[in-house]
Amino acid sequence: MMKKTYKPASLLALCLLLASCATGPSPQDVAEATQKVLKSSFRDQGIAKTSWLDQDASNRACSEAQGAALDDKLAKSIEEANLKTVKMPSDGKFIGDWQEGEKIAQNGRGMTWSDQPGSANGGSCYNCHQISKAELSFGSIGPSLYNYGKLRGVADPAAVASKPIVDYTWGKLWNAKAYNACSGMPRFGHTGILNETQLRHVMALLLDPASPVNK
Amino acid sequence: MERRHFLATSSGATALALAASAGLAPAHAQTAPVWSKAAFDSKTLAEAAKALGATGAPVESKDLILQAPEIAENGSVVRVGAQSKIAGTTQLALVVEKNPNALAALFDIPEGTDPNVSTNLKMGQSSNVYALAKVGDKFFYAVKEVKVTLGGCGG
Amino acid sequence: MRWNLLGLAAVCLLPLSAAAQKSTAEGIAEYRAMLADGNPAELYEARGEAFWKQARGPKNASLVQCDLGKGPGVVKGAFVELPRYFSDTARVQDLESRLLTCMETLQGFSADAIAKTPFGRDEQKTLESLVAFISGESRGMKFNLPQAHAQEKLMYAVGKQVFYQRGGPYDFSCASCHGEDNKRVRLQDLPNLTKNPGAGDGFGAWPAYRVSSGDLWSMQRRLNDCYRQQRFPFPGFASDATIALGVFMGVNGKGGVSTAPALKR
Amino acid sequence: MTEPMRIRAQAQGDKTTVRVLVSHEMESGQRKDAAGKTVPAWFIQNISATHNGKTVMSAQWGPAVSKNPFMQFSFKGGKAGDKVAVSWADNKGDKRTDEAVIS
Repeated sequence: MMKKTYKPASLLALCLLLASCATGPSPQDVAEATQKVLKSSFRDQGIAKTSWLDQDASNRACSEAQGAALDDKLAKSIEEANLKTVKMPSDGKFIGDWQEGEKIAQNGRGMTWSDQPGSANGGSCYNCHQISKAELSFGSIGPSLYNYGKLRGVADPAAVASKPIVDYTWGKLWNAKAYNACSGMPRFGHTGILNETQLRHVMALLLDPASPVNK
Repeated sequence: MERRHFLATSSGATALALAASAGLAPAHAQTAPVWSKAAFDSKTLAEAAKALGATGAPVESKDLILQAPEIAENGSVVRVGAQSKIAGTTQLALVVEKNPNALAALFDIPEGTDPNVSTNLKMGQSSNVYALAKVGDKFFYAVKEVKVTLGGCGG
Repeated sequence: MRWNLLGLAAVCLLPLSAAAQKSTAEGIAEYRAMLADGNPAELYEARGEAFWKQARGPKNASLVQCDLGKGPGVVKGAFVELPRYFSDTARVQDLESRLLTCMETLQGFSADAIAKTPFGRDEQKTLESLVAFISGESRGMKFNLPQAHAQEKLMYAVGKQVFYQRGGPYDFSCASCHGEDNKRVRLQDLPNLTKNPGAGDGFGAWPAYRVSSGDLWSMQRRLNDCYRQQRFPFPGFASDATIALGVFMGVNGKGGVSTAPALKR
Repeated sequence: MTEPMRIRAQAQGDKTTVRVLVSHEMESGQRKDAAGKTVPAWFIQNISATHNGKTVMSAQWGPAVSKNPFMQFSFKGGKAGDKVAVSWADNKGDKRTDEAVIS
């Protein structure tokens, strides 16, 4: 009889012990160790600098969330801060040459440690998006952009009726985090990946009715 | 002993290639190694066939099977095979139309060996790929388009 | 702000041309299936086995006494339990960093010098053949990384943080590409490395022969190039960040079958 | 320096299937190096195989055959325990022969 009661008690103790082992390192230990590991692991190479590990509020919050949604208030404040960074085109001109835009969309180069400083960057658009129908090799990290302008009823990008969507698209390209705090899309204007001229060409690819995207 | 088969010095190769282009030297390594420069310099299927001794244009045949993917994830390595069901096939060739040199590989099929070979080819861009078979003095072909795609992050 | 919402709604409504994508995906599957037989990684495996047994380095010794975690000289099954904690170095080590240790202690090479050597050159080249051989000896076995030691647990937790760490001019983290199911960059499927089957499939395929570069890449080289394209600074060879990522992926991939050295684009 | 080939020869019925992997750069002659200079072509031109002294395959390759080349073919008459020898020679004069036992 004694034995019977003794056994479950020892099992319970063992479970408690295991549970405490299974909890592992505290969040603080992990945070400290991570910072140490990042510092010791990365170095400058070419144009890629260790300062690139420094995070702004958006990247910090979205890293910490580990893929989960941010709470609404935090998301909104991040979006508002990013929206303030959007610079509309200096000459009020939004639309360039869609053929140049296609080249930029195809080009996945730029800003790696093997790229030369000052070389023009690509937009890497096809890495994540379907865009024109002709290109079969497109990614699916972002939504399809085929018929982007057409689906939004853009018959003439210069028309007043098109202004909201033209403005939004420019803003989205300039700083995607203005509309979605943890968007996976780079902030092409904000971090200087594409310049104004290049952005106009990408705008044309998406919005020009003559672009194959809208055929 | 096999080593003596390979005397492919550039002058020797050129002389043999000239012979091959004149249709005089059937490439058969049992007697001497041949590298048919003229054939490998050809830019089209017709030129390649001519360099291998064809007197007329090769004819498309359903009995010749070209194994190639419709789409290639990378042009550096594309598995291409040729299988001939035509009796008396003595040579199989693989031709990539848009490569700088159209002829990629040429296989002699000795008696007792299946006219069924495959290898990996480089493709610079999307292109028609041909299998070419020599049967007696006739040449047959099969064709398939292989699309070469851009892969990865492109950086 | 109303138009913002409209724009977002429109983005969400974009159709996917399922038919065209399917045939492309099938085409790529066919391409890969055709290449499955005749993986040039075999050439590296054979070379690696020769290197393992050959007396080399300043001490003119082989690596056959190297302890990859299952005791000195045990190669079979070692790969599917790495990275793990090693008491002699008091570190969690992946296959590459462990080989550096053995090449230094047994053969007298400088681990530091090898770590600084560019990929594909000199002793880095030796190392890539070695990882092909060693991983090949565990082909078909299931991943089962130990997580008993406190350091192993810590490295898993650090690896998770590093995986989600956004940075660089593109704001990318590992999770940007490998945090969700069924995503592709261009036509390449991106395994979700946070859970199985993606973690086992993805982690378990490297080292691999890369068709695009015509060379065998270790996991270290794979991670290095991921970080390059992620627009991050340069991760040191066998640095703790890369090892922590290995622990994160490998533990997530528990039970997945190792196919390394596989064949990749 | 040349490296050993990987040769697999398997007999099934009256047919022996041979798969060969060769360690070779197969430099196309089209590629430019970092300094913009064309890397000269360097590729296997001839590859052949014998079984019991009889040639069972003889091929000519151009620079469009992939790096670390693969070749598959099959012939009649081989049996387990027989030897298959494969030889190649490249445009620089390097050459190599390796043997495999049919399984």
